Amino acid sequence: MASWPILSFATFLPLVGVALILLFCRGNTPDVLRNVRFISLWTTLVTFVLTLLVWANFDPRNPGYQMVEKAGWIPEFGINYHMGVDGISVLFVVLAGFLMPLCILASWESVQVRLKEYMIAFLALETLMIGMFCALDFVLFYMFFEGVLIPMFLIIGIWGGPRRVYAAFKFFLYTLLGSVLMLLAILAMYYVAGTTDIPTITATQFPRNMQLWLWLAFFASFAVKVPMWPVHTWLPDAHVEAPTAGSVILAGVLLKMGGYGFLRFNIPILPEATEYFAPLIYTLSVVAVIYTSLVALAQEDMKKLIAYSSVAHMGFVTIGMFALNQQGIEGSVFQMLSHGVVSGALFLCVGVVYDRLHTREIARYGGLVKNMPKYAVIFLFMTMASVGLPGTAGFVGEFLVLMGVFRDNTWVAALAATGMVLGAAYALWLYRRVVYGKLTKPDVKAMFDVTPREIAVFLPLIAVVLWMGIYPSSFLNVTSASVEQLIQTYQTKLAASHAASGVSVAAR
Amino acid sequence: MTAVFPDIWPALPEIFLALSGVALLMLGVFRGDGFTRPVSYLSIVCMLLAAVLAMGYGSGRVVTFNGMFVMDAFGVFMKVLVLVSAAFAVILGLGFNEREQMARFEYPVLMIFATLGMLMMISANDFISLYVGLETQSLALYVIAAFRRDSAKSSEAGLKYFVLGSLSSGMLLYGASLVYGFAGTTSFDKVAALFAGGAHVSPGLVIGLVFVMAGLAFKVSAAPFHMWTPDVYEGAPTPVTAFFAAAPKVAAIALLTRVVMEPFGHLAAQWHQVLVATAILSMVIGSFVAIMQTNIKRLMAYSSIGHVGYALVGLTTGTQDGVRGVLIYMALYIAMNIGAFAVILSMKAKGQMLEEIKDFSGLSKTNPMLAATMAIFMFSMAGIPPMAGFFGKLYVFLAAVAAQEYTLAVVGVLTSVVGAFYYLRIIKIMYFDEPAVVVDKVDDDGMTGVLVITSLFTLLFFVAPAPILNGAAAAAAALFAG
Amino acid sequence: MIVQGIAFYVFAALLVASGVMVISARNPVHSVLFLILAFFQAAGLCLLMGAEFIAMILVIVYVGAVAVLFLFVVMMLDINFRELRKGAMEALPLGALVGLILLAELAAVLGGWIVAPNVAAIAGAPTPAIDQVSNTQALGRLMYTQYVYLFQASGIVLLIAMIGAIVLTLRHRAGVRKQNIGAQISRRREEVVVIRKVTTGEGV
Amino acid sequence: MEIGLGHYLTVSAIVFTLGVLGIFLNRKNVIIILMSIEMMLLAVNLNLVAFSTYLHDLVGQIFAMIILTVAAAEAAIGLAILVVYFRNRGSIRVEDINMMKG
Repeated sequence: MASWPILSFATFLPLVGVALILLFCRGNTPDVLRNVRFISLWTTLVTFVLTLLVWANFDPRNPGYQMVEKAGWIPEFGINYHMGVDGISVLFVVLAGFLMPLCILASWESVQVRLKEYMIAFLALETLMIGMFCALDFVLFYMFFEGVLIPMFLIIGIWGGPRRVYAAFKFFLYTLLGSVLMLLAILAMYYVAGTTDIPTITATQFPRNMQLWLWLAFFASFAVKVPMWPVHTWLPDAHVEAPTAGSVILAGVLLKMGGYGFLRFNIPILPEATEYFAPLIYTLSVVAVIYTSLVALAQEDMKKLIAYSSVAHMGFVTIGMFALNQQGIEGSVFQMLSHGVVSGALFLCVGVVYDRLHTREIARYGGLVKNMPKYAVIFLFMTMASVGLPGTAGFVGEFLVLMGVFRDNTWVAALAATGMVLGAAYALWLYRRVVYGKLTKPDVKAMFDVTPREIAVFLPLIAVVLWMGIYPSSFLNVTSASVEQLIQTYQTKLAASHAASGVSVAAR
Repeated sequence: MTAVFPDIWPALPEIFLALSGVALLMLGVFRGDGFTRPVSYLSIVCMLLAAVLAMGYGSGRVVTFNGMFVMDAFGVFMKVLVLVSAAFAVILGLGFNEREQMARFEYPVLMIFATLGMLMMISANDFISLYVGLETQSLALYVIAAFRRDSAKSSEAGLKYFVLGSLSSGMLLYGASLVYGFAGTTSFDKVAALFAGGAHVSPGLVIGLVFVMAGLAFKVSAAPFHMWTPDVYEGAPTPVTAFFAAAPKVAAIALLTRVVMEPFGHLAAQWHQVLVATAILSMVIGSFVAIMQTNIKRLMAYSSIGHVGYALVGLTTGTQDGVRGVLIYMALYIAMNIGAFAVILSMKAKGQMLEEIKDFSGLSKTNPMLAATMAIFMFSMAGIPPMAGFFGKLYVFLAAVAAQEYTLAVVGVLTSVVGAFYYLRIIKIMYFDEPAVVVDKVDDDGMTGVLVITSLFTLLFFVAPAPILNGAAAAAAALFAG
Repeated sequence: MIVQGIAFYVFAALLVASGVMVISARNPVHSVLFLILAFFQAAGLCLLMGAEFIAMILVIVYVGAVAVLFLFVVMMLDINFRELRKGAMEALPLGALVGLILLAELAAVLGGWIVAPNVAAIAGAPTPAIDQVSNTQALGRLMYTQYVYLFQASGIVLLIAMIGAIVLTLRHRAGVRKQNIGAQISRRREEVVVIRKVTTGEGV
Repeated sequence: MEIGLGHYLTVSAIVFTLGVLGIFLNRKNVIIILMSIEMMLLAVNLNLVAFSTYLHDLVGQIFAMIILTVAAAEAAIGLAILVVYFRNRGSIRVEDINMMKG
């Protein structure tokens, strides 16, 4: 275990980059802009190394929080600066650290206006994301969780597409509306438990009636974030209008905040309500998987299609989570990680052709395999990973989720499996329309293949996707102990309260 | 009847401020208008010195001047807030007043006297001293609102403020007279003791209570007594508006808090519903009507109505946590409010003041630092963490949840989402739109200082929030000690 | 007792009547005059209640200063009053309704006025017996001792009013000739008077 | 016919209502509004003096004196602002407000 506050370092290092940019990069000459790019890249790379160190230091056999840091923040009010990771959060920290340098690289040339502000926004975003996954205090967590809105709002609004203002407002207000309700729930818990310390609150037993309300408030926030049908409508807009790197982060990390929230708060803190509302989640998720897959089939815009596919994939995640058994939850964590990498990569694939032709309309492309063979290979690989081909990351997650759900509810499993088939349909159809076909349009003909910089972006992604697909246990090992403990907490609390209310525990 | 010389030490800040006001007045009269700047600087120094004197008071509750005047930790906290924000407001006015040919030495002198009135309000422990303090403040404020006497807008603002202000004083007085008639005393302590003894509450007293609350609601510009706010904020010279939105609001909230907690502390059942209605109305009006505004000062007026609504949510609970929330809220509110007005005062093109919201378009390109500062204040007012404004809302809503005022809390968070919309609109105009006018560089050192201090405070408050939070907690505890 | 009752009703009736006239007179000058009348009636009521000093102050301050100030302003400003009256009656029904409701509520409450029990025990300053200390003297004793805070504070209020009135309305116009007494007195004969011998037929 | 506290309170309530009513009815004429405010304060003073007599407590009269003082100051300020306003606008109509939207 590291003796130095490694989590704080990883969290706040990007802010050092912000400070460097603010202090040393004045003016707008090409030299300065190059410096801005390199400072950002190095900052994110070092942060990534730090997050890898976090992983290296992590003891997978210990299910509790590790590398815990605790310092007085507002001690008189029972609020502390409390950081730590367990098996559920540690890999998300690594994911955020991993995607960020790729995002910086992906925006290397495509972002030309207000570069400095762009990089500052991304670095601030990284701090907030990593901080959110490490926070073990509700107020701290909420600060990071909500603070993400500020840079993301600016990223969509300033560097986005033509309808960016609409998309930015929709994104901000939808998410804020959910979050403020969660804030009330947090305050109510604070009132009961007298502290905002997450481990302490997890150990607290809340009355059943209160649990239902608290659960709904948390649900309001996380369902918007995940996003679950029917509150998903902000996502396609935000994805379509955001710049490429913004979409990558949005799909890769921000959506995971919702899933992470469910795992961290709804299930262990509010078990009775979780049990009560699990059918609701199942219903909404199944609708999401099937309905959004169908909607994705009808899309004409590449990014919109991938955005809808994200909703469907996240539907799998929520289904697996609320199966409430080892396979389901591990699968959903794994699915979140793989979706983070794969959908990020898919958005980057879209970004590659968008940078050349400045359109995302599927019909404008076709026959790219002829003049962009390397791109075709990369895109094919990522499409397969998204479909869930065995040997890629997507397969493991979906398989585990289905297995977990099957043990809990056969019908849900069957319906979710239908969603998988639909997923294969739209992904492959997208690939066919973009890459195959006749290469007729002159401007498409003129497109050049991926550059070395772009390959540098994709190579690590491909490597990780393969690694996750071929040797998943290196990731599952990390999570399993904590997931086990999570389920145990859930079961014991549930049993305790059932015993208290005189209801016999029904075997799940 | 032997006269005992009263203990004057608790009133040291007031006495110091009164004497320095008179001294500065003489200085100005004998040296003429050319001496305005030194008088202004001296007035800032005097206000800050008075704040130091207030801080030096320590703690413990002392009642003096035959029960007229009370000093406690609550008073210390509020007085320091008022004095500091008043000092900032004087700084904001320096450059503006000279540009607009309204730089006259009476301005800082009147500010000092207005501030003195606020201190007296905060320390009032009797309906008579409440009234005298209130009027000391109000009379000075009426004059300050109309200070730009060659401007029709300014004098109209002064007139409106005067008419509605005196109407509210009249209502307050009528209520106070009824309370006196019922209780036979005007002293807060004795009234409180009476109700603590379980005296029967007659309808006359309730009417008196409602009148007093209505009068005070006028002063804090809470709905439905907010009508004057947008007009006065728009019409008054901008530095004056900045002042109005900060210090008097703190003083009036302090007064309202003391009145409902001390003399009427045992009548919560009677005032609770009134405050709930007022808080909800203020939050709703403050957020929805603001959306339609085109003038930034009017927008700030509605925004301030909304913020008062949030502060009242804390007061409604009637608990120590609630009062603590109110104090934290006000402290953070004035910081971002003064900052936002500093930005508005810096908005000028070719020497002309810009007051329309559309003038902010593309500010992030023409003046990135100013835009970034304004963005910080707007996010903070919207209550987005990690800005300071979030903590204000946090503690107010915490109190509401703890007191099981769920309706208020839910209405509060929902209106804060609506409010976020119009704050975001300003950010959108600054960051997403193309520049319309080229805004001049900020060339006023005092203004730059205010901008830097307030924006850093707002942005970095989360790093070390303990001093203000603990101060507020101690102040709130002082009200509940007795 | 009877005399007192009659006096009360006379004063009260006149007070209310002149109050009505204040808010409804067509000419603001009339309004001011009715206001003065109202103040006199109120002073009379105060006398009936034994508050001699307040009664006198009402007459001196309100009638002598405030009302005259009003009169002064009304006459100084050249205002088109007919135009101002326009539309006043539109609000009458609503205003009257609101007023009636307010009045009814107040009357309902005040008719059965209740005072808290054992109020006498907490009185801040019990009224001394009138045959020992006169009302004015009693007030004076309190004002300058126990209530010195209020006395000082009202001094500041008056100072603010003075500053405010001056700062708002005093204007130094350029080119206005003023009497400079110091200069006038300190002039010497040599500076201002020149003695010339004028020879006849040549002029100065 | 005994004249008691209730009689005085009723008179003062009527005067207070007249003052409020005057503000409502003469929303355009500031001078009348100022006079209405003076009437409200007069009503308050009557109330205080009545209570003071009834309770045998001089505090009410002290309060009344302070109100008188402040009311005089208030009238001075109000009229000064009115004069300034008149100089700028050539009218004392308050609702003459084209400059500021309501």
